[in-house]
Amino acid sequence: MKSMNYIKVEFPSSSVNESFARNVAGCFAAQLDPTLEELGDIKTAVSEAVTNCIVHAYPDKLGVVLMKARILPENTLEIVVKDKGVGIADINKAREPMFTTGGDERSGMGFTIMESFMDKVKVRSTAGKGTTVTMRRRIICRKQVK
Amino acid sequence: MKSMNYIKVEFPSSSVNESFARNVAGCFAAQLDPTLEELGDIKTAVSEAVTNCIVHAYPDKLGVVLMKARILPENTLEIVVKDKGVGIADINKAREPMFTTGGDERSGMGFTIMESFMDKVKVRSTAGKGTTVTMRRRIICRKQVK
Amino acid sequence: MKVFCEKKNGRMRILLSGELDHNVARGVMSSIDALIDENLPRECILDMGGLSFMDSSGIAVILRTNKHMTDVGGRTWVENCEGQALRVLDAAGIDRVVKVYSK
Amino acid sequence: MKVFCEKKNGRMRILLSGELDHNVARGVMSSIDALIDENLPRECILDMGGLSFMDSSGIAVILRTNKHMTDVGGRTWVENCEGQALRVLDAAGIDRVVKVYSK
Ligand SMILES: Nc1ncnc2c1ncn2[C@@H]1O[C@H](COP(=O)(O)OP(=O)(O)O)[C@@H](O)[C@H]1O
Ligand SMILES: Nc1ncnc2c1ncn2[C@@H]1O[C@H](COP(=O)(O)OP(=O)(O)O)[C@@H](O)[C@H]1O
Repeated sequence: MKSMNYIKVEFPSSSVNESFARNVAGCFAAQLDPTLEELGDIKTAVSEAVTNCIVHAYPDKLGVVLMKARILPENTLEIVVKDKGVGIADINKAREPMFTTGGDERSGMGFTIMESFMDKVKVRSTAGKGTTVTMRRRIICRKQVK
Repeated sequence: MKSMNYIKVEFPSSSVNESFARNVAGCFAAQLDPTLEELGDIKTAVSEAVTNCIVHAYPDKLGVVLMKARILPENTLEIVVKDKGVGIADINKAREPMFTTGGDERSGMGFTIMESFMDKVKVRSTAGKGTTVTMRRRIICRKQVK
Repeated sequence: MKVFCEKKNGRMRILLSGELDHNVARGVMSSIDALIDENLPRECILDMGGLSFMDSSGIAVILRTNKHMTDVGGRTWVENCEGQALRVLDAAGIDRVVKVYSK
Repeated sequence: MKVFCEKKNGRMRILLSGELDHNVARGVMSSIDALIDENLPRECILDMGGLSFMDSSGIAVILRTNKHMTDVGGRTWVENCEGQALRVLDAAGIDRVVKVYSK
């Protein structure tokens, strides 16, 4: 039996790492043989989650962002994005479309996009302690023509 | 002043992660605006170092591989590849061209290639405890036409 | 990320190319703000045909451009959006605020 | 990683395309071994024009193919190697054992 693969990635909350993080997620997802559309969906969701750490979790300083990914049964990818930043006081409110504390530089659509691009999005947060976003997406198994 | 960027990446020693690891190193190196040739050199050196963990450090089991990378002054990239595997008894011998304990599936040219593609390669190892390979490469600053 | 601009008869076409994320969004916004203030166009088209990636930061760019154009008495819409960027706009339902024409 | 084969008058051309690393090297080696045993060619050309990446695992593939061809009384060389893969062969000095013709 093939043992299930995983990665753990740590990086500081600088904006330049937004593209790094989504590309790493894409490189890891590649082993599930996703379509370009599936790959795009995963990179988009990761970009949203990581940008939230950079913009909201650590507003005035650099903090540490942890991204974990693993392969679950049934060709499912799980991605966890975790910070030790300010946390979210009201998660239900935060997940509402258009809700943002980021002013007019943010749209408030981050969680909405994560939800519509992934099969499952779980948010856990403690004010002052940090936030963990766990996302899952099943990749359709295609017949391999090789 | 821009603070110096870094990443830490952990993954199991399965062969499928060879391409993952070199692509992650490539994604991280991208911020130094390397040429395609420089990028190829970095990915090659990482491929060699990570393959050594997979083939030699953990010959009969899956172990953990840790890859760290950071940006040093003067546009220099440092990459550290670390395992907690069997270790190397005689490092000087191991670094000789054509020396391999891997049979005819390996060429014994891994360290030679790391050395010729990177500016600096340092190997530290303790038999039974593991091996750490530290590599540095300065990326030539090009005039940015943007 | 690159921002180009074509002007013709009070219509301004802003061509965005590359990856539009939070890291570059502020720069894109201020480029667009400057172009609007300079040219005071009646119509501003955000041409997204050259984007290889866009996340919700692109939505903020669209909304802000729309607001700025409304302030100067003009109109904004999005053209040539496709693939991943179009899926982001669809998921956000931006069409209710700013018209989106795909390729 | 793909391995194709063209045969003509005792000459066999093996076309390698994709990324040649340790993960795929064993499969490539056994494909080539099988092709040599089946066709017993006088000349075996490893055509590396289609490789987008190669590390020292590719050197092991070349050396092993060369040994196998010597065993069956034939010759081996490398053709169309370029870019990153060529730099790997140059760094290893493989030319002293197997001739390398670049693009
Ligand atoms: N990692 C986080 N840490 C702290 N607050 C967060 C985090 N992620 C999201 N939030 C809060 O939730 C709100 C909504 O997030 P989101 O839907 O992604 O939209 P946006 O990022 O555009 O504001 C944010 O404005 C912020 O207040
Ligand atoms: N991470 C490692 N752990 C244990 N042994 C190693 C490690 N890296 C290299 N070695 C030893 O050094 C030798 C030479 O390595 P290298 O030059 O990379 O060539 P190759 O991988 O083709 O054998 C290996 O055959 C192995 O015995």
